[in-house]
Amino acid sequence: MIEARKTYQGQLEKLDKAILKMGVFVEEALHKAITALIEEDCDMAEAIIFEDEKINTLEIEVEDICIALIATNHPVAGDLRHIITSMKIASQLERMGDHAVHIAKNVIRLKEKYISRLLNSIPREGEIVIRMLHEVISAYVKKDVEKAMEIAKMDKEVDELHYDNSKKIIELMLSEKEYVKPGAGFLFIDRFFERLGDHIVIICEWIVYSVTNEHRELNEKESIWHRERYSS
Amino acid sequence: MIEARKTYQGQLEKLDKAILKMGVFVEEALHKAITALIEEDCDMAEAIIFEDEKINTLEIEVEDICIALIATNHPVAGDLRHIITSMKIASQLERMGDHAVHIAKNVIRLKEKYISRLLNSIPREGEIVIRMLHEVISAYVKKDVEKAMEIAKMDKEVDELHYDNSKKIIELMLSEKEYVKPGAGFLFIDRFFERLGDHIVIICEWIVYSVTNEHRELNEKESIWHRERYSS
Amino acid sequence: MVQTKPAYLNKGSDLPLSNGNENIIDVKDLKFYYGEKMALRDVNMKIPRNKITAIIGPSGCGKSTFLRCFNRMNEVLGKTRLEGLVEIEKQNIYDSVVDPVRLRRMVGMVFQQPNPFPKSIFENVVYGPRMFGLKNKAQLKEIAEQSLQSAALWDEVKDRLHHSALSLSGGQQQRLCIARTIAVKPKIILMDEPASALDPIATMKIEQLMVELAQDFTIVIVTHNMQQASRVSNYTAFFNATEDRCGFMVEFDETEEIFVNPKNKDTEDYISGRFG
Amino acid sequence: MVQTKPAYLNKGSDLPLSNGNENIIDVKDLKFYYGEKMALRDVNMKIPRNKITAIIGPSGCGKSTFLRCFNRMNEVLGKTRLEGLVEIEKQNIYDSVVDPVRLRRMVGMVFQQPNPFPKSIFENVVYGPRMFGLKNKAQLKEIAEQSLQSAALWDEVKDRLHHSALSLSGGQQQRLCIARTIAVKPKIILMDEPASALDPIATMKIEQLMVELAQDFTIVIVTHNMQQASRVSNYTAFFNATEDRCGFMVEFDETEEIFVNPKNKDTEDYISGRFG
Amino acid sequence: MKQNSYSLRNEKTRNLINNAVSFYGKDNIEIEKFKGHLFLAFCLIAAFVGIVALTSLMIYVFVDSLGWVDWQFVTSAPSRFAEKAGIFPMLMGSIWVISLVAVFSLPLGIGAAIYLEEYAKDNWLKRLIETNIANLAGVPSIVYGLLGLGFFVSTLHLRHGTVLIGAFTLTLRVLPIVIVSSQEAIRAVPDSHRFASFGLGTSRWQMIRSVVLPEAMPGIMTGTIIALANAMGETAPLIMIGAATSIFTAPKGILSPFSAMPLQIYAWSDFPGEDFQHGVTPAAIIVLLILLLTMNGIAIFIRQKFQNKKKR
Amino acid sequence: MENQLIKKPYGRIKEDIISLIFAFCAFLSVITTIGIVIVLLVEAMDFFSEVDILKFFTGTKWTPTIKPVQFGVLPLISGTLTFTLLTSLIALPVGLLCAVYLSEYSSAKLRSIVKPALEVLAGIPTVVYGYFALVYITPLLKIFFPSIRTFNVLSAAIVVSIMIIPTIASISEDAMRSVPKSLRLAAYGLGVTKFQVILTVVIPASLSGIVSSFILGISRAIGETMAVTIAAGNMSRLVNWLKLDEALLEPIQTMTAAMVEIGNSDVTGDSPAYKSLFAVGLTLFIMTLILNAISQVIKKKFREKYE
Ligand SMILES: Nc1ncnc2c1ncn2[C@@H]1O[C@H](COP(=O)(O)OP(=O)(O)OP(=O)(O)O)[C@@H](O)[C@H]1O
Ligand SMILES: Nc1ncnc2c1ncn2[C@@H]1O[C@H](COP(=O)(O)OP(=O)(O)OP(=O)(O)O)[C@@H](O)[C@H]1O
Ligand SMILES: [Mg+2]
Ligand SMILES: [Mg+2]
Ligand SMILES: O=P([O-])([O-])[O-]
Repeated sequence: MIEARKTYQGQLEKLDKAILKMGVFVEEALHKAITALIEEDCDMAEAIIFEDEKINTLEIEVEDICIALIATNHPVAGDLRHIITSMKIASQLERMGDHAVHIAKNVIRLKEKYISRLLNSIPREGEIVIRMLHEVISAYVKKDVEKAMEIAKMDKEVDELHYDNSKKIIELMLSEKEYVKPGAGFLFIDRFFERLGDHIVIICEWIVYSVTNEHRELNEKESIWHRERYSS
Repeated sequence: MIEARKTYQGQLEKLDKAILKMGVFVEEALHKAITALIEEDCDMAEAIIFEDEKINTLEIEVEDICIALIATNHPVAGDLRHIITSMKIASQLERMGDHAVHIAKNVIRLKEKYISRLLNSIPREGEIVIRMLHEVISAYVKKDVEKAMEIAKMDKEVDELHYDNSKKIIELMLSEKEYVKPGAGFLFIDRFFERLGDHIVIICEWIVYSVTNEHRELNEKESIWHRERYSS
Repeated sequence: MVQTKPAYLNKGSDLPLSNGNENIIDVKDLKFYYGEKMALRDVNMKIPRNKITAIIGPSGCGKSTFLRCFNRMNEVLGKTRLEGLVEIEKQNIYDSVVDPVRLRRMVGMVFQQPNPFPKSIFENVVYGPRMFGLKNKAQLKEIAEQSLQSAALWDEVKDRLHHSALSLSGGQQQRLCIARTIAVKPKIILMDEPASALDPIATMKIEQLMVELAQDFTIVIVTHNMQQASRVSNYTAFFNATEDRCGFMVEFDETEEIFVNPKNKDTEDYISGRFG
Repeated sequence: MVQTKPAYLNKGSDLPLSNGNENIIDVKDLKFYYGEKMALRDVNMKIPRNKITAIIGPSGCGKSTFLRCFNRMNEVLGKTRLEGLVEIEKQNIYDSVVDPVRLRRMVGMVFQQPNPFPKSIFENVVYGPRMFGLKNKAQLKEIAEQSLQSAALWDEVKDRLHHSALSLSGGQQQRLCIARTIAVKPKIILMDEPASALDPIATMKIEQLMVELAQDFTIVIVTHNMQQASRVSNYTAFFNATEDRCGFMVEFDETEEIFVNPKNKDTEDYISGRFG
Repeated sequence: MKQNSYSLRNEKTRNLINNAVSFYGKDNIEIEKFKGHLFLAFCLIAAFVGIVALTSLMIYVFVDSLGWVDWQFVTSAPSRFAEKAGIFPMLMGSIWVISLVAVFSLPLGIGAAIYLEEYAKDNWLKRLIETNIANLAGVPSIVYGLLGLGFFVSTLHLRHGTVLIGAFTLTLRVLPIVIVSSQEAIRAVPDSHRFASFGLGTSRWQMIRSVVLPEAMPGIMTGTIIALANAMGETAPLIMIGAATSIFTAPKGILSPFSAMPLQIYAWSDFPGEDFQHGVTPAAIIVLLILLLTMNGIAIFIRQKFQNKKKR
Repeated sequence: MENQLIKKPYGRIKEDIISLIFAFCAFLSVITTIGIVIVLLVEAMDFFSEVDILKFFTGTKWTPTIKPVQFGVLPLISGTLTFTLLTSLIALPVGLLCAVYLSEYSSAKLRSIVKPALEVLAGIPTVVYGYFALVYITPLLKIFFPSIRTFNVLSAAIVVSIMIIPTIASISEDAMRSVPKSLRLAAYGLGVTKFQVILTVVIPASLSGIVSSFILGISRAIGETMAVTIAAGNMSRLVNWLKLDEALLEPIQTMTAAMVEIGNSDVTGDSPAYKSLFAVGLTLFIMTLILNAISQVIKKKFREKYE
């Protein structure tokens, strides 16, 4: 086979690179968010907010590459699914960046930071999410369906942690009045991490779609028993 | 001009119809969510959760139509942007459906419902969102950039309401211990409505893109003054 | 299946051939030889009624050969041999009792290059009916009008029916050829790259026309333009030929399926432009 | 601008022509007439160096005419007249001191139908240099090899250089024609629908080749295949002609811009297949 | 070299393009252009020498014939006296023979062409027949005369010199030409038209009748008329079959003896005397040429009309 | 109910009969050839039973009607060859150049006038050309060559050249014009002068057509009868090509002219002179056959090379 359509392949590679870069940025943002949370570092939180712009720009860049690719190269089948998947992943990653920003904002708002020491399981959630993110990006590049499905399963752990954490936070808030306001902040932070996990599951679903052309539901959260365990 | 490419046009129309239908479903879900909230109607809340499946299915349908359209008709320029926009709008609408579900779940979880009567400005948020949704769908069909930009501006109102509401809720929670747990629920509900507004702004941005090919930021929330006012 | 046929087409509707089956053509284990050279191997395919079926594939993979099997046009071209079954409306068309001349009245064909006869537009359209012995002027006129209408050409030529067909543009000529084919009241229309000699605008009109004709006819089209196949057809078959293997069918499915989710690697490579 | 030219091309690299300008061709207020009939009106366009510029538009809008203005090939075809300026490397090529024969050595052309001479492959490639009086065998051989390499044909034909060029397949013939053009060391290569006679796989190879050649040459391609223009070119010009207006340029921009966000309604209609 | 003169004339406005050609250190354009002019001169001479020569000859003939071609000349029999000489019996003889040749050769020629182009498989038999026809077309006409003489006169013992034998001989003579030109005309009908007809469900004969013959007919007619015109000018075969060079009565039927105009011209060209050399013979030639020109004219007319129709 | 696709009985009989009739027409040409060969052979055999075949082919005197009758065909062959050679020398180059001019240089309008005119000239009967030669050309030549005889080869060759130039020009021009325009454009596009295009593209690509036109011209010259009969004198002699003026300016007799001479005389059906007609005819027939064969071989060879 001759090396076909150089520029087309080049564009596809550029696309993958942009996604990779987005993944790295988001990962970094999450790392910083956790550090900011643990070390009560407002400067770092500010940095996250400041750097989110890069992620947003990258998303637009990915979208532009995708649209230009579709408009000029008329991809079909696997290539087309790959491009659409990239676009979907980019918007998930952008949302994830936003969540990092939200976490950062809450960190800044937290005046009574000591409470965080009571809640070391929140950073734990974050670490799992980061691991998931790292792996899902490599699964995307390798088009590894198996791996994507495994990663999606890891979300369960995040969900459980979220369940425990929110309970704990509410208890804390009930225990003392001064915990109410920071507790509310932590409720949100906790929830953001849970959402981050969900976003990665969606990415996994898209990877599966990209390879198999099947829209498979990998998130078990929507089942009824779940609804009764969780409030949001 | 002859009536060109019947099936292609047919497919494009089918796409618009699917989006319209999604819009109607989401609108309905939001209506129900507000009613459930006001009237403390758990059955209705259950219905929302149950019916969300339809919205999810519609999103997949839209995605399939879009991908088939791209694969078989090689749209370019305006058509292509329209199709991509539809896909993006569909995923926003799906997220909105999910938020309706989240609200419903919180409604079910709320044991101490009377608190809602104290917070009649939350349904107000919801009403604005519904109005925005209704209009944005018509702006989409008509490709009306002006209107889309106007709608995006309405989000400011939602944001202000959200700001006030969250303050009020925290005050409530501080005022009495038994308000803490339901208050947390309302914090989330309030936040969901705010998010719904954001989603519509994103839809507006896509409509603008679809017509003008410009990625214009219509959400002012990310500006720095904003970050200092809001926590999440 | 209710069809809105032109009036004159209805006469043929009570023939034993119309049996309302889903598939109008059924190809079983088809092998085809030019002299000693095998050109098609073991093709199995059922072509659905009143749909557009596209056949795509690299040059020389036997697309045209396959198409010509349906009206025994290969026989006109030279020494050929066919094994297996080609059934149209459940009748094996290679049975010795089948008259190829009659067969071709049922299975019309449109060629790559527009090939109107150097006669008037009118004479072109009524050529078939005339050859079958129809002499009634009024009836012929009716047929001409109906066929030209169906071929979306009537409005453009109604004022110059007696001008030479060669005065038409390429795209109009091709539509005239389609009208000429329709006038014979076929059930199936075979088209061998009907738009490859035309510019994009004429091509678009032909494609549009095909979609409209599919309401009344079964259309099988050979094209080496994947975009065209994807735009116009309901079903797509991908043919291929390798160095050590002559033409065979790789994949046959709904067009959307082929272009979104082909099952075969070669199909995907071909439609993605990675082949060869 | 560092170019990786084949060795034999380097000899000419210190010619006064390479001036590192951004635009190699500059067309100003071009009007073109066939006899009394105007075919092009007021075209203004700057064609960038070492890029692929595609010209698209409906049939008869003057694409080919425009292309042939760049090497004065129109003059070979008949009685024509040109107004306005066509500057190549800042030299008005319609100036009386310019010799069209010499001009054509600088502006090569590849045609729609592959048109190799009925000579051997080798003789085809070295035809140009031979005609310029080059007789040295070794040098000719070198030119042939380099040109065939550049045209991505060397590996396929190196063992049968002295076979007839007509024994090649259509796609190979077209690449041979490109090699023949390259052998003359043009700066600009004009291609008039170079792949429209080829099947998709051969087309793909030609497109691939164009992209590679754009490193060393400025390529202007006329195509009525929008997909092709979109795949292959860096810049795209859309031409049109209406009933009351002869060929004119509607829009000229980067290809991506044209296909994602055309400024003109007609351009958008045309590329979306809604024209006509 | 001329190219350098540009740069010498104005060093600053050196013409970039005209200098851009010496890539290989060679520039032969001016030499080649000079050779080209020389060549054109030769071509011009060649093209017009023949025509001019012939035209002047024709003018001579025409001038010589002036005063000789008149009604009396066309309606009288030949005579030893120039003033009384006429060409009527030969004129009639030519017309008789050519009409018969047309009647024989048209159906046979077209039939053979149809067989070869539409029916015959591409096998040895077809190749044999085609090679054979090509050979026959190249056989000198005098050999056909021998065939006529040997077969019709010596073998069948028909009376020599009759219209019928003349017609038979000339038919055989022109048949290959008629077949070949008909074949060409039939071959010029694009296959795509045949396929279109077959594709509509017609039998082979229907297809030939309705598509091939109508389209090929102008070509066939052109070729046939030109072949007949050639036959009209044939002399040697007629001499061989014993046609009289001079005869005084027009043929009454196909079994009458006859003479033809070329034979008479041949006879007169030998006649001594200025009146015959520069009077009667040119007059006969003019009459013959008028007849031939008319036939050629008809052929050209058919062709022109056909081409116009094609273009439209 | 009748199946639309099923054959009707006897449906094909009409078709079969029609094709048989056409086949017969085609076969007639084969019969003609066989007829020619048989007639020539039978009578020639008859002749050779009376005259020694060796003497026929080696004899240097041809006097079939004058006693002592001698049937040496060599003088006739030498006459035919001289005449053919001379004609070819004039007609081939001139015809080719004429074709080049018409196809490559002349305007379409001029061509549309000249070409039909040429074709008409080619259709003028050969007797007329003979008359031209005798009455106009020879007196003209006398101005340049005072020693020229009334009957001579040169003037016959000149008129016959004029006669076959149109044939050569016309066929060659067809061949050149059928060289696809795309090939010319390709060459022009490479920056080549018109002369080079003609020399290196047009003529090579149309060579098969040009060669066939040449052969056709030559074979017409060989078979040419009346012009030589009238203008070249009917004096059989062995031409000595070393003496150019004698070879060109004196009368000769070709095979065809000799045959006409016998045909015109009142020899009877069983005299050797009568039968010698067929022997000479056979020789002529074979010569043209060989030329034809060469032409076919050339055509085939070119077809293989270029297709
Ligand atoms: N009349 C014929 N005689 C012999 N072989 C033939 C004939 N027609 C086609 N073939 C061979 O059969 C094979 C299939 O040819 P066919 O024309 O069906 O291919 P195709 O897919 O239509 O190609 P294309 O896209 O170039 O039209 C080729 O290898 C071809 O060479
Ligand atoms: N040699 C010619 N003489 C006269 N008119 C011509 C000639 N060539 C082209 N034209 C006319 O000029 C106009 C432009 O022709 P041109 O061939 O440039 O169009 P095009 O855009 O290349 O079309 P296509 O896509 O069909 O090749 C047409 O109207 C055509 O009829
Ligand atoms: Mg084919
Ligand atoms: Mg063109
Ligand atoms: O025959 P095409 O021009 O459509 O490739």
